[in-house]
Amino acid sequence: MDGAAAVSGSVAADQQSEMTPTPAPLAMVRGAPLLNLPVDLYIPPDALEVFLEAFEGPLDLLLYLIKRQNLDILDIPIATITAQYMDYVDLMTELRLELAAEYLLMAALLAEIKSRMLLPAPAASADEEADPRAELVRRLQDYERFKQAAVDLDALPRLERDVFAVQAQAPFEQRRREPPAVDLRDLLLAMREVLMRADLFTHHRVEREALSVRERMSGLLERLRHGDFMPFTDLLDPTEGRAGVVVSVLAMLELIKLALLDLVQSAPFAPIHVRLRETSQGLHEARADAA
Amino acid sequence: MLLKQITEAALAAAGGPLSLDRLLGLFAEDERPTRADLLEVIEALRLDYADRGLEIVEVAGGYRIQVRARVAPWVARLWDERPGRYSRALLETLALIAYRQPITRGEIEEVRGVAVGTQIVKTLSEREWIRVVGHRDVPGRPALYATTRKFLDDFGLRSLSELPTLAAIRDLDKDPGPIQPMRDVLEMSAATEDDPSA
Amino acid sequence: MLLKQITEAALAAAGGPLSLDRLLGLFAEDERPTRADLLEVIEALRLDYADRGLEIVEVAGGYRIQVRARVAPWVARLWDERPGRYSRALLETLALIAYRQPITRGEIEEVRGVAVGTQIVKTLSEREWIRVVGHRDVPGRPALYATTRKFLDDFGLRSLSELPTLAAIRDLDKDPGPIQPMRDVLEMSAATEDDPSA
Repeated sequence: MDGAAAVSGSVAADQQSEMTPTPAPLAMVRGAPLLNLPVDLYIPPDALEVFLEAFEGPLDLLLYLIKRQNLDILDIPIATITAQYMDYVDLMTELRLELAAEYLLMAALLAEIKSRMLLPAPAASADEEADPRAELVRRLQDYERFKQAAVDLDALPRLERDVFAVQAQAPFEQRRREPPAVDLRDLLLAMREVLMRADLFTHHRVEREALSVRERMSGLLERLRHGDFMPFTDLLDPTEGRAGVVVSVLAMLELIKLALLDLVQSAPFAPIHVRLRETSQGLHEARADAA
Repeated sequence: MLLKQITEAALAAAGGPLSLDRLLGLFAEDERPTRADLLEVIEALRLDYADRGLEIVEVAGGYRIQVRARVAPWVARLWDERPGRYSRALLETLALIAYRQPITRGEIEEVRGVAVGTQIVKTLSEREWIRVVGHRDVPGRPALYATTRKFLDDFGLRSLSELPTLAAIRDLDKDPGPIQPMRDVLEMSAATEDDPSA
Repeated sequence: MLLKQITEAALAAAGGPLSLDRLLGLFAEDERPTRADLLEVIEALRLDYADRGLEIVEVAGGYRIQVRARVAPWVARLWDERPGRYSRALLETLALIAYRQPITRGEIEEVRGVAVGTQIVKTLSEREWIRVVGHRDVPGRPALYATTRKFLDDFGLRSLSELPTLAAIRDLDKDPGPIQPMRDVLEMSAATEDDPSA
């Protein structure tokens, strides 16, 4: 029964209040309690917009739906919840709220769970893990605890908001300034930083020059047009740097995948040779394929 | 001896927490107190402060003199601007980093079920509450985030083990029994030990 | 009443002098003390502080809490102790000069991708780690920088050939381990141009 009745001494007063119950806030929206959220979706659109912005994602919305109805998270009536969830998603779409892909993904997941729940349970199965809701329940609980952790964290006394550190005027004597100490490792790490960044720059330049694999594929086909074997290494130009070589090799692999090239090696560790595959259906078509 | 006066003045002037080592470093070798002496002095100061508007607290970075909560509401009026409130998204992200560190952005998104905005990570980094402590050895080498000592200092914590306890997860297949604290908090200490910050 | 505690806490946390008016402004109208009350409280605090490492003084902007001259020499070491750090830009510049000397500022900028501040070159010269060894024979005749004997001394090197190879640097990670020294400085240029190990 009503918990308040047990606590209160005045039965009459309680019955009175039961006649006109004060609804508990359904949610806090920007600090203000949200009291009326009709279950049948009759919601003033403006209010809904504000309301929906208060959700931090599909898990948050689902949690809200569950909590609102005082449902046990371990025993979610999946069909009902799915229907309600879909109603909200529809509304969001209707109101042209930007609907993150995550919401749709969750809708699909709910639908899948629902359909699996409809299947007859395997006979004599004591395997609780088979509950199609298990994974969702775990995620909901995991999210819920961090949602709470965030609230707890925010409640901690925080420097500059609740806590103020003392800052007495310091002596303004001449402060000695020792030059900073540096050891060799600092210097080497700095050099490493430069090298790594230089690598990135090289990469950038490559991109700007549009050294695309496609382009290189065409180039290779052009060079191999005569149909003779060419040494693999001749097709790589070291002056292009690492990135250039990588693009060439990628282009070759791509052409091999398209069955346009043959790679031949006469013995282990012997030079590799490359040529156009004779059975390929002619350069013209091949290029169309590659493009 | 001026030990007590020096200690108080240094704590008051530092503008942030001071570790015992830092305090000991203020003294020339031949006049340096022992750690025990210093701790005794800090304890004596703490008692001196009992009835005052200030208090000495210990946080991760050491000892700090701060305004007592009782009078903080008045002192807060010194500053016109109230510090902005952080969004739920930011706080949830921070909570996940605090309890699950080291953690990648992808892992945070997995738990929260939504993308984590770049701005959030930037704000937390600029606040020096989080930092990149490495990269996960998977494709894309995503950054691993952890909280900093400044995070602990700013939230008045001596270590991560002082974070509020996380709620437990109940299993579908078991009766909802007594709630047990999760291991997460205990596992975290290792991540903070080697904090080289500041 | 908390008047004394609030006054002390406000003076201590303000980070600068507070006028009487500002102190009075901390109180709501119905609880606001008179100026006389406030002055009396400040005087009482001043007496409380008589034996301490801090003192309350009146300056142009009002009242402030400051470190007493008697203990200032110790407290000042708070800032001495804090070892400054060179910027990454400075270290990168120095590293490039060490490995690619003689080198012009323009060449350094080309590799680093950003301008090299005059201050950096000045600091490195003042520290006597680099010096001008000549000028490149191109328009503008830019200075060519090289490292000095003092650079070697300060970094514990007997000669430049003891600098690790660039390949070894790339594999550096945070944990200090043995660094393979270069056999020959001359190899450096080749290694940089087209590092096959990368």
